[in-house]
Amino acid sequence: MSLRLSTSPHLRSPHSSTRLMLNVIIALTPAAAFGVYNYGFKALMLILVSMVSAVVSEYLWQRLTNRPVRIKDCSALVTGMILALCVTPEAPWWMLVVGSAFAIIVVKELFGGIGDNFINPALAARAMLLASWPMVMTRHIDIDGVSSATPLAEGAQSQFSYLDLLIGRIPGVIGETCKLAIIVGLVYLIVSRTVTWRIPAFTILSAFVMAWIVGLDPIYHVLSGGIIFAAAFMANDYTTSPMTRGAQIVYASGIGVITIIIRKWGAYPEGATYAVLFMNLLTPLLDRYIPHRVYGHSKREAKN
Amino acid sequence: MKLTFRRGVHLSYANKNATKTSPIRDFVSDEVRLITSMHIGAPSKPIVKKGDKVLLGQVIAEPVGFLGIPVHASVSGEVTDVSMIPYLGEGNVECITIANDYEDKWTELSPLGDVETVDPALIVPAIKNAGICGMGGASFPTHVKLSIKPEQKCEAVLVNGAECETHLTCDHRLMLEQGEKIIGGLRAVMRALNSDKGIICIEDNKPDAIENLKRLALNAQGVSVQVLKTKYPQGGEKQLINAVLKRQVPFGKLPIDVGAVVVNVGTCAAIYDAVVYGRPLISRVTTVTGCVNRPSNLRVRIGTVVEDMIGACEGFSTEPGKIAFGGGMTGLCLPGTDLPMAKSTNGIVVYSVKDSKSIDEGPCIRCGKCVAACPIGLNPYLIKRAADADKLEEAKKLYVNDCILCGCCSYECPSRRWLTASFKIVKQKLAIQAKQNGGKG
Amino acid sequence: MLNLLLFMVSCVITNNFIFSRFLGCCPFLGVSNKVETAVSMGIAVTFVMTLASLITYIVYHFVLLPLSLSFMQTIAFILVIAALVQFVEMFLKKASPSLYSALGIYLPLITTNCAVLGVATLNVNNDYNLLYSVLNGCFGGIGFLLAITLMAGVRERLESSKIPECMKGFPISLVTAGLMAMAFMGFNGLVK
Amino acid sequence: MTVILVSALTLGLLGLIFGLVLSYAGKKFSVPVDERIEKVRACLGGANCGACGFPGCDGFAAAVVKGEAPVNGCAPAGESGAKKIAEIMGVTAETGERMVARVLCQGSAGIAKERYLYDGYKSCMVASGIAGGPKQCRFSCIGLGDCMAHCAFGAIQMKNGLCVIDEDLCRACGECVKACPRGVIKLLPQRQKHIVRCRNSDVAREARKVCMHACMGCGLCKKNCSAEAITVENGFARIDPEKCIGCGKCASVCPSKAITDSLTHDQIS
Amino acid sequence: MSKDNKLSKIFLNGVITENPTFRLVLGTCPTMAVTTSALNGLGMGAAATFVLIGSNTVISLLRKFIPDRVRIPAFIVVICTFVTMIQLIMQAYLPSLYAALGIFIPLIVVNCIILARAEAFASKNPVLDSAVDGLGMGVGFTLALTLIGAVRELLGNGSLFGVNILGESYQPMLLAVLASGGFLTFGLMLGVFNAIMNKIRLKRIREEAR
Repeated sequence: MSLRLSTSPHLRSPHSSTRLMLNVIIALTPAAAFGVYNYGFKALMLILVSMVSAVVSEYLWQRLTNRPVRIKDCSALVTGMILALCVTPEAPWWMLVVGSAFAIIVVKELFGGIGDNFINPALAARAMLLASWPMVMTRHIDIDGVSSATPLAEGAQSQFSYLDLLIGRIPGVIGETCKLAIIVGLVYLIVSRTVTWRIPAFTILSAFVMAWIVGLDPIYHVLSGGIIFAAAFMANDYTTSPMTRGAQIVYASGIGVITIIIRKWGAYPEGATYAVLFMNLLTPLLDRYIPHRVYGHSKREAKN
Repeated sequence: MKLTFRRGVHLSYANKNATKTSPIRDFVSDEVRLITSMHIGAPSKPIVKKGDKVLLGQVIAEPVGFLGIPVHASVSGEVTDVSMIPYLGEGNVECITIANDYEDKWTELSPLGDVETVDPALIVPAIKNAGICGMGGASFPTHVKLSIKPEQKCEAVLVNGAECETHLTCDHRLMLEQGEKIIGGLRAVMRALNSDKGIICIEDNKPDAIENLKRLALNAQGVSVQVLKTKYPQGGEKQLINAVLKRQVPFGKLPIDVGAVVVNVGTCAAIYDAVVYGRPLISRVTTVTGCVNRPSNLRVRIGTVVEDMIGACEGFSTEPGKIAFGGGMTGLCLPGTDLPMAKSTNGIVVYSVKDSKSIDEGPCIRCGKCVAACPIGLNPYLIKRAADADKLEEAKKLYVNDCILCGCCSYECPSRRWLTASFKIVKQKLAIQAKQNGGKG
Repeated sequence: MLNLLLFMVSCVITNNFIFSRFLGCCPFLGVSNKVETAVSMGIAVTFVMTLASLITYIVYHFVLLPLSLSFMQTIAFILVIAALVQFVEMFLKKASPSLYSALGIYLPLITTNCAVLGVATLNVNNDYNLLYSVLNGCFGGIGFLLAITLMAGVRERLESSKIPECMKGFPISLVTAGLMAMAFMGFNGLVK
Repeated sequence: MTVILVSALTLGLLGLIFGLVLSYAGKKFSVPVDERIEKVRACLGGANCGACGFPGCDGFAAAVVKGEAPVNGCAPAGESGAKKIAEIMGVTAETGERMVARVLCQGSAGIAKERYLYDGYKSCMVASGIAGGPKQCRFSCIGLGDCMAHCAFGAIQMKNGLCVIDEDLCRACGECVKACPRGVIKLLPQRQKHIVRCRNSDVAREARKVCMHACMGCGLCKKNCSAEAITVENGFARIDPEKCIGCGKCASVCPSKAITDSLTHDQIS
Repeated sequence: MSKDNKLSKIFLNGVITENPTFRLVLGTCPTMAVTTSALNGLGMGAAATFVLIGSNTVISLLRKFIPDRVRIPAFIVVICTFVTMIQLIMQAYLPSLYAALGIFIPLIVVNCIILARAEAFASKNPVLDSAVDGLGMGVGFTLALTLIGAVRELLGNGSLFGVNILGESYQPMLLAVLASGGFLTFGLMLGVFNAIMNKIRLKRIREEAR
């Protein structure tokens, strides 16, 4: 009877990495489904292409540099899906292949695989695509195919009622239009304890308050553009968001504030992408300098 | 009003149902092996040799050093062997084997009479002579915990009935069946420390035990029952004090410095026996559960061999994969079933082959669940990063010495990484380093 | 007043010295492996750039222009900066050794730093007046400080990641800087 | 013509003023400096480029003198600079014969008997603390790769539970010797052909029980060694590398094949 | 060892074994800023080579007369004169290239390669060796810059030295020409270069040990 011995603890929680990533994919499906319903088969094809090319590029890289192949933990699927949801349905398919390859290989694997990248791969790829092919990425079409300005564009303020914004009867990218679907996904994530509620809540709250301070119509600005999608899926990406409570609050409020600053004074209509990217740079510093209070130590001592 | 401490972990399956309802069964085997290092502190020195006849409760090993406590014969019979045997740790430990003659003849005892009338000054020496140490798994000598400096005032004595570990139900059964002994033992401790408040803390997953003790506490002066929310590691000293008294034990200090003393339920019962009947600690209740045909709570003599105890539960139900002392979160694995149990063994869990295979470690995805789980407020991610890079100084600056090795971070980790084991090694290395630098390190 | 504020913000974030003007990359890549050293380096650079812009402005407008020696501009600036740094270093080493051990040791590193000479030359090319050139120097330095601190925070975290063998050291720092530049790109419309 | 005159004049004037200021400052604020730092500073690139990660050349020179920086840390100085600095610092080049790390144990999965199946945190130090380690022999290599983790040159691999060292890549830095909780790895001269790959000091019957290739301290090798290179102390034999002439008689005569011919033994694939 | 063999060794050392951009990673500021097109890279490389050769020769000529204490300022003055010379020449004859390179021409003065070679090599070796070393380093630098410029131009607007190669269907990836593209391209190429060098070095160690 050769017994097996191991270090403690001998039980583990049911949440495994794969389980968590699958939860995120489930949370993304309502937004994706609405996108496909809205923009037809082309959107579905784009999402599939992006997910497949993400997994293939991760497999190839891990195989070439003979590292343990970890496509089973579906993190590449999540990145591919999020990237597909931030692209307009008119985008050519090769652009998504290049985007997801960039996201997986340059932003994630080059830094050491899952857990070691310092910015959100999907977001970095979206910024890269926006910077490389600005014309293609900003050509938005209406639901019935007429190209028109998004709610955030200049002077498009009065055209859309709040309900339109909520339901998503507005031109825009595949996944970010229907806010209701995103919120349903977010609620699922919080209920299944995959993410903490802190980051999405404070992002939207700080965006709301900042918009009010700066004089924009807060409800309109929170409901339009990518702020809710970013708060739900991009800001609370595990690897790039801070871990301690205080740091998460500062991180999330920073995202909200910077999004509104970029929208008010910046050149890009959509600020959320760059706000999250910028706050990702701050995460290592936030993690280190806003620690939890250690049991039995005074506050001052905890920050030595 | 249900209290609890900050953070910690909700264990998704407590595996307590198998033995929650089975009453305590007595079991005496025909041989006991008493090891001399059953407590924190220097191992005791045996004073018997092969062939001696010993009576039940006779001292067979003298205490050594400040933390030392005596070892008593848990059966009457003949000493068959005094030798070194391999045990759970790295080196071997000294062990006294006694063959049982089933006469159970006590040596002469010195009972002190009723708990309420006994002279408080005699209680702590009686506890020391009875060889009582923490029975919740810490095995810290109780007489040292209770001997407090005159200027220190103990506001409240907390009886730890939390039993937050998985699989274990020995405290639960004890609270149901021997409530008076627990309250008696608590009264003895309160009078020894002349503290006027005694709180029995029980988690809300043991409602019957709460009812029983509330009823018994009515006619005990200054004793009350506090219900706690079920959460792991509520049973930890620091966490219990934080939950009940809302205070934090400063680093490097003892609970008495914040006016509290925490005693395990089993220890209270043992104190009652020692004070009222003058009996030393010779037996304890242990839960034997997992893949055994009849999982049960056995009252066994200290030093009974695991093989006999599993025999008492009618053997393995399936092929065992892993056997561990203690519960699922802090259990220590056994290399074989020929090892004896000790004073602090509150459970023996037999895992099936499927359950015992630990899932292989994935890379850290920085999800922060370990940071959210740590009851001490440490950052396991940063400490593990410093530990992997062998930066002991940095780990020390991240308060790794505060880690109570409860296992919450490893439990919560979705990549199944070994965090607790890595912190245990860092703490050992830091201790060695500190000893080498002559304490100034 | 508003465009002064906008000018300051543009110097720090929009056309940041590292990420959009590529000035001062050598020390940026070399010294940014620990946050403490990076912050000290950043403060030292800010201090010297402000001082350098002030003095080069004076030298340029009151010495070179009247004597129409503007083509001597580069060599004069270099001499001024080298002397200035040398003087500050000696003064610091004597006056406060503690400050010297924290900031002073970086001063020789700054003489050959492209950012300092860069800011002086830019001030001349864009013919800023005194206030603007000093602001350009000071807030350019703060932009450098911000960039190098962020970089140090990220690189400290990269020490524990499993970077492929061939990417260790400079290549991974460059890719990190590239991705950070992308994050800064979001602000490039900030100054209308 | 005047332009050249004027420019030379102003430059000279400027240079003069700054020269004066600097020389005055040089004297007034002079601070003693260790002359070795000056010498090391002289052979560096001098560009204060910061590529070495230290604050400029002075910072690097000070670090080298204090011993915190590698001698070849300055890239612009190249190989020649590194050699010169080495001489200044008195770091002698690798004298004496080439040492290499060797594993004094052959207890791989099939050979050493297993005490239990270890399934916990992959670290030799942890496993050796759990019930005496996964292998019954107390002196054996635990095989969980603490040494591999500390080898900066990738010279160590784990082959079914036993550490194998690739002698080409090994630089004898000694990190693996420090990392092994049981001290199984020793630095031995590469020239030595035959080594006793066991350190089991238990009595012969015990040793034989736990491992097929355990050295029982029987002394047969000692009797057959014509060069008296072998001594048997606390239970196992040791071959003195100076006296050993590499005849191989001891390896052939050893009953439990504890002595191996290192040339064939350690080549990986 | 014959004279020219030694010279060719110094030259090759500058180009391959100690290539300033890929091996020593010096002078990174101009490397990334200027290489938006192959032509610019070539221009910058040529300017730097000219300054390198000039300053190395002059410095090794004067190395006996410059007092050691004032060594660095003297070197800077020599380098600066050559930089000003090249600046004026380019302003006169190649105005378009001068406009493209912009502020980076005067910045050659603080370029780490030139000062490093001057201090480490030119001030200690005879004139001819220093000149050849300057040439080697310059050529190495130019090659590296042109290579990076070519890659970025190919990606950035599908052309090479201005000649359109990838045809109309190719939608240029503007990122390569932007600032972050500079960092990324240089970093990735450095990584590829390191990978190749590591393989060669590993093979050489195996042979040596045999």
